[in-house]
Amino acid sequence: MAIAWPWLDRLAARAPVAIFVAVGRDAIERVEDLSLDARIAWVASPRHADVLLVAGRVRSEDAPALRAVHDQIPAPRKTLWWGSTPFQELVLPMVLPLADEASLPILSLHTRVSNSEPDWLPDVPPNPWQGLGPNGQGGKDMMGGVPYGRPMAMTDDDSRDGLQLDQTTVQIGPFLQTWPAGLVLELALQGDVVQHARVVHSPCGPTKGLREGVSSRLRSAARLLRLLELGSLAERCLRVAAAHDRCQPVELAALRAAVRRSGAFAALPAGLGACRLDGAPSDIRSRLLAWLGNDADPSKDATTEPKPKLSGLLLGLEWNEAWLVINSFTPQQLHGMAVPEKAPVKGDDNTTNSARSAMEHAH
Amino acid sequence: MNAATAVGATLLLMLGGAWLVAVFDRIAAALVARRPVGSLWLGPLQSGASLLVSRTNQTEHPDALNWALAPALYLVLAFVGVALVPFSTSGALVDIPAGIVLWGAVESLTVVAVFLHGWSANALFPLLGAYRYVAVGLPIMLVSMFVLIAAALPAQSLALGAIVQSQAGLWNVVRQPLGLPLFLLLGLSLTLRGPFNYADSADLAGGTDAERSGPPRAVWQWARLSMAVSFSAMAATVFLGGPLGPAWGTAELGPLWLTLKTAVVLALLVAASHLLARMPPSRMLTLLWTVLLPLSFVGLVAAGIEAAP
Amino acid sequence: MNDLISGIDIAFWALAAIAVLSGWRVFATDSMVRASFLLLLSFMAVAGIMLLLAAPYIGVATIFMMAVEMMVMAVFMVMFMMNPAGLNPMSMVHQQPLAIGAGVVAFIGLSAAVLTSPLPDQPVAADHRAIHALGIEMLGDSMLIFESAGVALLSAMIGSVILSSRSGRFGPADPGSRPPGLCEGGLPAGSVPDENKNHGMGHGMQHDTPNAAPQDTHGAHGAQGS
Amino acid sequence: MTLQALLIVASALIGLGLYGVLSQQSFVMLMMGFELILNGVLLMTMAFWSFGSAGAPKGQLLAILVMAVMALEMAIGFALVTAVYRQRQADTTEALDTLKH
Repeated sequence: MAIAWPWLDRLAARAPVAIFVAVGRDAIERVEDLSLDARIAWVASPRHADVLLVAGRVRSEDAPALRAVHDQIPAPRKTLWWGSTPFQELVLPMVLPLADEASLPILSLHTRVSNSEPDWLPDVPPNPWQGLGPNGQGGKDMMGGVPYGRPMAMTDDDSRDGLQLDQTTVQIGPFLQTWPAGLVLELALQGDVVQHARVVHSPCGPTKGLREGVSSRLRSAARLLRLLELGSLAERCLRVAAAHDRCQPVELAALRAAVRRSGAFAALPAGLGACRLDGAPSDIRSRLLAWLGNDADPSKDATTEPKPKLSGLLLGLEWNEAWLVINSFTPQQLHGMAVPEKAPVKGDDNTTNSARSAMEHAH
Repeated sequence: MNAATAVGATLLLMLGGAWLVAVFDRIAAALVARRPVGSLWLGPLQSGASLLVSRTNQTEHPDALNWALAPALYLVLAFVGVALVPFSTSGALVDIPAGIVLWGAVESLTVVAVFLHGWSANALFPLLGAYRYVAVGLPIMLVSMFVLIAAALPAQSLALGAIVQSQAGLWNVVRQPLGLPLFLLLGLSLTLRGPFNYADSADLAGGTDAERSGPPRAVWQWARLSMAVSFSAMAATVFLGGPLGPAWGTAELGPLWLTLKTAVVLALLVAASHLLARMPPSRMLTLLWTVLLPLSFVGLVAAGIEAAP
Repeated sequence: MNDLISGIDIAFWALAAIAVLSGWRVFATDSMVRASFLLLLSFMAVAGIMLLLAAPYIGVATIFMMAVEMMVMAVFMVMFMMNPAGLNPMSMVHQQPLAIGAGVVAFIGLSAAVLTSPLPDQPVAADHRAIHALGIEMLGDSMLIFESAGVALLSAMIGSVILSSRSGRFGPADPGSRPPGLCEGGLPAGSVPDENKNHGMGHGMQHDTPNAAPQDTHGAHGAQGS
Repeated sequence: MTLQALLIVASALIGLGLYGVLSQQSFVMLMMGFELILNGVLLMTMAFWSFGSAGAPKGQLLAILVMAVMALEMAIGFALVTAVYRQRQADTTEALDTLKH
């Protein structure tokens, strides 16, 4: 359903183009610079987008997720491949090298009157359920099956106060707005508390030799600020970073003061995401402060100290805290922390929870 | 004033007010981000139009009734709130003797509406947003109840008209300095904004709104903006003397004063939502139960002592 | 005047129908969230009737309180029910004939009493200041009653925190409050949850692991004696 | 809208609630039954207040006490459910049969 009045269409055509970005390898900074364009709105959910932008090379293991994301964009949808290789079966895909500016092609894609792109996947539920089971809703007995396409949540141990409530296991990633590109996590959630975490795919690693400069640290700070619902301040961070990239002088003290005034440091619980990083203890506050700092690039050589495991840092955190912790590391730091872990012993399809919990308790 | 014109005026006010909130939002975002404002006056209309012309979508097996009705319920609650506000010293659209309690009911039903919006989608992110919102939305509502009871004390009445009259000498914002700041926190929560945006937030890809597109999303966003108008009008009534103006004005100017005061509260609300960081939910709950709720008690006791004959 | 009366009558019967029908659907729907909000609908219809009865404060306060209560109720339902959304339809009732009989007898008995007994007829005056009178009463003659209700609520709050929290005076409450074993190191007396990490047992239900016994729709509820 | 009609509607709510209390296995659903009974009681109270007492304020006070009872029932009820669940992961009345044996 949509409303079709000519004057409404004309008005709508002048709104910023909503893009959902599937970020691949080495593309996040290009995307962040693109998002500063007033004619373009980078949205968090594919449901809110008009155009899918595939930025940077996408690994083959992320292709199914990319297809699913594409099909979630409401019609009429368009796709722009920006520094990425289109799927083979596509007819006349719009391709652009990552070095080119993407804003004008996106605007032209959006205004071009043509039919919507067809689905890339058959429109079937991820878990077939229709007509299955005794009640035709995919359920099995009382607690089993995938009723209405969602796996039934099962009770499991709780790490906080011992109340054994339902847990649901979900995979998060690889294409989300404020999320390391390519990272796929499997989380067992009880309410919104992470009870178990496992890295399924590690993030698309940064290119070798890329040093953490002022610009990339400011961009990391911007991601964290966006998660603190400080979208406008995050945009300011990105603008400063972009100015620094253009070799303009930037004043970090004012930015730091603005972040401090917003209460961002007070909002972050002390000791959240605490671990030893590059030979020194750090937590989320100290990392944010360091990102906004004026000091020269530490540019340490990779220390021999083993990096902390991301999945270990997430246990027992609430969703928001977990997401903050994930974004409190730069892509360079995250690279060695999030290595894929083996799936726990696979039992029957709904016994994985208990098997996993037994394993976690073992170590 | 007959009923039809009153309803029409309310509708216009809600459309205009929602537009004004969106304009404020753009100004605040541009100021904080240190960039030019861009398309200021037409921008909200363009964004709204682009929502209206896009296609609706369907999630897999949603709770169809609530999926369809939740945005409308939120919008209706915003309208009820505005209908309770006395526009002039002569009365409101809905003038009942327990007006401030009915506003409390609007607050609590808003929590229900947001929960149903997230729950009915049958998807992970909206559901998480819905639960988180309930956990934070209920205690902040308790805080606002104590604040409102304190404001009703000097009036010795639960009717909003009487509360306005009781501020003829001194506005409640001066008499009860804790009231308006605490009430503004409730406004942030009711409208899912900034430091209290636990429902439709960035870490949930849009939260309860993540699976919406098309005209229903336009209604949901309009309802959020309308609720901001409704809340601000209520805050202006309870703490800033509503339609009361300076001594040289006449009673006919009442709606004008109310509108101006509402705009001031709106600006405060928008500024707070762009300037303040949001805490993780557990930290916010600790703050609510151990600091803000006792603070509202203190405010209530102080108001009681002040109002004692 | 006649029109006005019939308007109120129509509103009353409509609200009464909503109250009773949604009250019945509470026990007929599978989804716990739907059940709580149907009960909320029933309360709101009754609150509407109270508004018609010229009791604005009680009516509006009912809406206010019940919206909060039912919201909390919905969250608890989802927490504790084994099948909160009614995803796999199942019967969660017992002693059905007795319950239906009791319900019908209660309704008929009360209705008969209503229809046969002489009812008072002293309607409240149209200009009665109900809220003012209530306030004077609560903080005047009946202050002791009102304050007792407050104290009772306070003690209920404290009691419920003690009952539901894990940390007891001497450490976590859950292991300490298990009954002692029947023999040295043996299984505790009474029924306990399955200890072999098969936490599908939660909610007193077994899910089908390869080695679990076939589903017994009745006996599985209690999680007894495994 | 007569007193008789109001009382009969309230009786229907009480009957439905009683059915729920006796028939539901789940604790939480059982509490829903109690709430529905109290709903009927609340309606009866206000009906008598409105038609039978010429607006005596004690009628309204009784209604407020009924609401307080509802809140008490919810608080204690949920606390008990949580305590039982902590012990046995059970949420049905049948699970509490220790005294039977």
